[in-house]
Amino acid sequence: MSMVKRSAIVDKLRRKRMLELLAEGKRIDGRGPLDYRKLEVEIGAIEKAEGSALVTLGNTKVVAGVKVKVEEPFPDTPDKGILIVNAEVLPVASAYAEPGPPDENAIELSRVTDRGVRASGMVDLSKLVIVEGKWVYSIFVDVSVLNTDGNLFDATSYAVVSALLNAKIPKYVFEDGEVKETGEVMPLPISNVPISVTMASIEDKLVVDPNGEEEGVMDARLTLVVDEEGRLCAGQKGGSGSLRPEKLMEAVEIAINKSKEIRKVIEEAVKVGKA
Amino acid sequence: MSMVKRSAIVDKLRRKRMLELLAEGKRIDGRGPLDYRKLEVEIGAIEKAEGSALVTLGNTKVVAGVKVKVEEPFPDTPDKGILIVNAEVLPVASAYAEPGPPDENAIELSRVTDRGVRASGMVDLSKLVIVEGKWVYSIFVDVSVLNTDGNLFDATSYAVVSALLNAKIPKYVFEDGEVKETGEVMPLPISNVPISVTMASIEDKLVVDPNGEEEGVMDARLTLVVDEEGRLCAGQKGGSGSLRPEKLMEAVEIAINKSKEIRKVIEEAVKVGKA
Amino acid sequence: MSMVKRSAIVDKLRRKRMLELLAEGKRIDGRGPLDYRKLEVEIGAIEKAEGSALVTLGNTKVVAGVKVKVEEPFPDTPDKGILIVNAEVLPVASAYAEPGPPDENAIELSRVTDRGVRASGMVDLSKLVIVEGKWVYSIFVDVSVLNTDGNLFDATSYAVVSALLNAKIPKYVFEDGEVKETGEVMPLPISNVPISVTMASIEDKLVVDPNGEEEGVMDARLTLVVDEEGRLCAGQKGGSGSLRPEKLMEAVEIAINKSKEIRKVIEEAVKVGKA
Amino acid sequence: MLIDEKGIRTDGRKWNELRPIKMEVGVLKNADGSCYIEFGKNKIMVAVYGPKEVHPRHMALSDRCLLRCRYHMSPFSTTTRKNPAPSRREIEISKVLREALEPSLILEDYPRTAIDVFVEILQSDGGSRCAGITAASVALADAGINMRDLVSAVAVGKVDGKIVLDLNDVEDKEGEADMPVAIMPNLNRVTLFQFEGILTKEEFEKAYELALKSVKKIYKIQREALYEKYFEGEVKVE
Amino acid sequence: MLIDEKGIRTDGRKWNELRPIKMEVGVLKNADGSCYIEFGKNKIMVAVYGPKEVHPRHMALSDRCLLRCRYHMSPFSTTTRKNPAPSRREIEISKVLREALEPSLILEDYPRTAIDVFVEILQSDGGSRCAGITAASVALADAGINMRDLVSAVAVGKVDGKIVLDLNDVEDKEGEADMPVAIMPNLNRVTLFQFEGILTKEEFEKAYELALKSVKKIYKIQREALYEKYFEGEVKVE
Amino acid sequence: MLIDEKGIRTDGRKWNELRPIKMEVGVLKNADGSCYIEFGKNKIMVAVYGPKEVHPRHMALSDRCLLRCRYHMSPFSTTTRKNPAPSRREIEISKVLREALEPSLILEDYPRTAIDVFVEILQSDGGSRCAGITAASVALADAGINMRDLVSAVAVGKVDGKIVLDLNDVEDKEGEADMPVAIMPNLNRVTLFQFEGILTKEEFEKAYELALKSVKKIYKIQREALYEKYFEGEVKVE
Repeated sequence: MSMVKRSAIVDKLRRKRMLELLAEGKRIDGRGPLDYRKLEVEIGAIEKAEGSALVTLGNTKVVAGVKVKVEEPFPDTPDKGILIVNAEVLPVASAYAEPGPPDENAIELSRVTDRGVRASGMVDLSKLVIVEGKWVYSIFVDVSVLNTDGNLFDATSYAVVSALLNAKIPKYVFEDGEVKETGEVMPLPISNVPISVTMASIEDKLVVDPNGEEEGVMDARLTLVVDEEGRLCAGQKGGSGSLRPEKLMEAVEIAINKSKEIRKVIEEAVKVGKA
Repeated sequence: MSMVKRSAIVDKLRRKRMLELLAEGKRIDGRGPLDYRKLEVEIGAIEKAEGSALVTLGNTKVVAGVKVKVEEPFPDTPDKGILIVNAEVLPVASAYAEPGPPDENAIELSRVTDRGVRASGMVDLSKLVIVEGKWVYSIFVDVSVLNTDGNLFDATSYAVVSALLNAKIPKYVFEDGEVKETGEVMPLPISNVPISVTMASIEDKLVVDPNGEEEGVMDARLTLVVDEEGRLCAGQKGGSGSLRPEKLMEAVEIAINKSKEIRKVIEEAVKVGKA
Repeated sequence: MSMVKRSAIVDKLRRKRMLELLAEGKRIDGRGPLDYRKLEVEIGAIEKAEGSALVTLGNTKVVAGVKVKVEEPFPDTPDKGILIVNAEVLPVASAYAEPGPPDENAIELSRVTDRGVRASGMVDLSKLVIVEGKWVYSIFVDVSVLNTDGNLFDATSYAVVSALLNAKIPKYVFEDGEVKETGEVMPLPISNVPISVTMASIEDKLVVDPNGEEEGVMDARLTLVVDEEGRLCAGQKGGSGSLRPEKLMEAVEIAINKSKEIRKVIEEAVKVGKA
Repeated sequence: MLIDEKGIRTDGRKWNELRPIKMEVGVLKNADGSCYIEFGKNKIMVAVYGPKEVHPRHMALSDRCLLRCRYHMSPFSTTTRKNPAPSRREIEISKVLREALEPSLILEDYPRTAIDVFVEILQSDGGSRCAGITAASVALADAGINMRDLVSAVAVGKVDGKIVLDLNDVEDKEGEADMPVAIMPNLNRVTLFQFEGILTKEEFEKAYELALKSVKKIYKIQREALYEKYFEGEVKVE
Repeated sequence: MLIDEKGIRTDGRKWNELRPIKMEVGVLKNADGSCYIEFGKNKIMVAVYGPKEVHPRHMALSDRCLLRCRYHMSPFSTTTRKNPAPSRREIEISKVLREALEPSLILEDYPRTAIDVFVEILQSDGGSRCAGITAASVALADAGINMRDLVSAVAVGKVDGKIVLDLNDVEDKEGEADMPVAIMPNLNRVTLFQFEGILTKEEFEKAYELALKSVKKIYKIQREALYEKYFEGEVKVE
Repeated sequence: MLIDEKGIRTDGRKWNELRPIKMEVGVLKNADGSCYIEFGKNKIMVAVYGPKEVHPRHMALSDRCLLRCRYHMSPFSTTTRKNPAPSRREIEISKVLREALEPSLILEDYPRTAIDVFVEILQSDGGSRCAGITAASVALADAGINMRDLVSAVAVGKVDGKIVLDLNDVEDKEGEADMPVAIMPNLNRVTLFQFEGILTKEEFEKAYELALKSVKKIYKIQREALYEKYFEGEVKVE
């Protein structure tokens, strides 16, 4: 899933250059440590999906689509609808993405995105029940990554969240012993909007929204997801390096601040999409 | 699935020789361009199958067997039985056939054979319903390719068609809320018989029923399936080459003519099998 | 699954040495031909499992756990519960065990163990029915092999048998049209205890309980399973060599004798486990 | 009734009319060549990677490039969610797509390498394989692969007893025949032909001729998309 | 009741009688060796390919040939359709078949190569593994592989309380014990032994002796099949 | 109610108390290093194999060792039988475990080789990934792999509105937040951090500080387990 061809020598030189720049508060593409790249959210791009969003973050491009089925609930949650987030890094996305079932990177991406949505209680699953224990709405959010240039975690999360906000799902009722489509549509029962903020740590210096080159040389990736009330709802360290303990609280501070800025962009895009 | 060991130099020499012969209207095994190899159809070889046929076309040998289950219909066709054609090129069949799930060649073979049977309406699936939306007959036609020497498409199609014509399936009824076997058997509801005619194009010269050596050097394979009334019901170009547009209509002409000859052989074999 | 690194020359020397020793009635680890290594059976090690046993046979170590589900019976045995034995040689177990689905060795191990349990009638499956044709107990016995040093067949069989003897499964009843857990537990309906005795044949000399080094050079493996009444209930030859026909009856004699000794160890361990 | 008494189809088209087509070249930054196409409601992204090293090595061909092709549908591309694992249909289409593109490429120029063509259906409508070939050929040109010609594809078929051009989703499902055809327009050679349905010889010929003729319109749009990327601002040919 | 009061089995045989056996050698053109066997209602095709190059290379053995074996049932070979993916049963049988054949082959004569034995069950009846071994050994001879001996196999078992030879399908399913045995008849060595059921030591011994004796009849049929192909018209050994 | 009015948890612990921990080093004869841990009701076996040759070769790294890690649950380890095929959860945990261990190892000392860490959950309770990391680090030491530090892990979380240490199974499932953390205690660096639940910034900080502090108790137990194997009978440090 890495976008940049790994060459040990080039990586070392690039890392050295990044550290020199970071010492001056600069980054290799001209941004400051806490600057996101340009974020564009296009809502409703896939008309056949119940909801969809195309997110462009610098050169990273992902599209998410919502599909709905009526299914039996899981045995241990008979009173809840089902929500499944599944991300695939398509082979169109980079020279290093292979066709085939999701690898550990794509699975981590799906699961961390899912955790943010789930822990924040974004979709009120208890309102997605048709007949308790028998029939519930099953919401699939599939993500196709089209181009990778770093920070798939945020781009994927924004696409999933936006597609869920955009979704209009067919309404079903239980009548005469069977589940019937009413022909009406309804929005999903949304009760929170989680915003993911991902940082790279390079020699314990944190930068937000790392691009592909930065991810190629970073020590660790740190994702924190913040809910509407500024609370933390999910987090994940990735990468083979380590970080100083106090860096995590610094990252929490950054995440809470940056999430406000991103939240506005998504809310605006969803509003435009609805108008 | 190719039967002939590929050697670039040998292929070139063989192709050159074939073209010289074709210029005189001859083929490498002595046939004329529009001659089939010897076709033998043995009906009912597998007694445990509901219907079966062993087809030998030159050195190409395939066996098809029909099995029946009672299953739920597909949700989008509640008023139709199910017909599934599945061909496997077994590792017994050639030094180049690997064990394992069907590869793209075997899948194409299955799907093109299936299309001929389906588009011609050979089996009237609306008559294979026990309880609409609940229980239908599910007809599996499995093909095991035992030896490959070119033209698997025709051999497979003939085996499938003959096995379906030969089949006697157990009769089920719905009584007292459940599906019961009656102990009787019945033939399948047959309403048409599609005949496949496959050609190789070598420098825009068409020959029918290519053998393994011819397939090894041909530019393209062209299969056309003709129904009882001489109408086209399926077609497929295969292979990495191209052909002049007018060649397709020439192939249509050939297919309509040759299908009559093949139809007689199959009808005769089925008659013998029944007697 | 072999534990010893295969080196043709070392194997030859080792085999030569073994044969010299066997000529004197000795083995490479000091045992006599009919001596088992130390056998320890620890019952109930996995509290979350309905029954469990950890078996140590020399350096070979396997753990078996019983889990129960309520399921539909197989269509051809509506009046019987389900029993499934599944052994996996975990990658912790040796440098030559790969992660992934069971290979042919692990499948043979599972199936031979299963045959001994099944043919002896150890678990009376007709007593594991809740509603005939609808709901039966489905007993899974999973085996995790933790360290391999020869004779997985016996170690696995002892672990499976002991875990089944140890099991207390939740009791279900059918009331008001559904299957309900009663909160009570019950032992499995045990009607026989099969004991596996495995031998290695090296130049037609039989030794019981071969260790890893012996398995590395043996001609054939011979497993015979003996029931409570001294009858044979399962058997399997493994390995790429052959044996003189009369050796099989010699092996039968050995198996019947040794099974008595092993039976006592297992019965004692199960008694201790219950106290 | 898929065609009304005035000969107008469900989406307002006449029998010989194409759906709206929009192509954009070079839309993916990482790919060596790429093309996004909207063809009716089809939305398709094509990426080309290569020529590049072949893994595993023994699959490399000593005298030419190994062309690989994957046609794949995103789970949200269809009315009912599509399982992301490749279906038998996708595997067959991947093969015929590869065989439709291969005659147009001078693969001898790149021995021991591979070219990957990935055709991702983001939204599917009737004729997605033809739209995919059309976009893939442009993406191969964008990647700078040596070519003999572009490949242009369109489907024809029979709906309500009439031969029509470029079937949409409902016409594809409920129509009587469907025939996707791909052509190298300058070399005048067929590279893809598939057919399913029931047609008399005369109907077959009429449909086929319609495909041969209409494919030239597709070719024009392909050329325009390439011009737009490479010669924008310069004088257009045509 | 699988044996009537006169000691006659459901298919008319006596307790120590084999089902009819028919073998044909060299029936597949592409294979290096092949044999088709009908054994009762079993219909089995065996092909041998090799000695040949090993892929992947690192699996090759420096001092001998790698023997591989696949036992597989066609989907239509059984009463209920068999899923074409290999079952655990087929995987186990493939292993014991390979181990039953291996002692008979002089694999040291073909270092760094592989021999593939494919046993395809076109119609299954009781004893398909024994019939498969019997045919495979002949197919290996047909392929010209250096051998120490043929391998001949037959099953014995217990039905209605009686020891019987060569169980058919219903005897296999409803009988009390089943014991497939394979022997190299000239070298007098056992290469396959499996057993499932309940037998006292005395019954076990009786059954086993029956197998050892009866397998010689199988061997005779194997030799005849090979003579028929290779020395037809010449004076038969007997 | 997972915490009673006296602040006592369902298993009798106080908010900042660990469950009982037992470790044994070198329990598997075949492994290069091994460690068995009981952590509450978790029962986990860890084996380390390596440094060893890499297959397939092209995956080897020229400048360092390839670290691989598999976290796997035995089918009987959970209340409901666990399918033995690796779940998405197991695949993710395998990745974060590897990334938690990697910073502690001097992989540059073993170029072109691989080290495999297998973490087998024989019985699962809350916190199995932390217990697995803790045991794996000891097994790596037992295998003699060059290390910068041990890795010690523990989870913190929120239950009934209170921050608590080391969640057990029921607290993990019904609690409001869960935060596994791994540290190299001497180097004072975080190697694993995951979080799920809802916490205010203040709660988050309190929980995190608790993890940083408590992990040192884990470290002490790790050292004792190693001493027990390697210096039993000698004077203990501490």
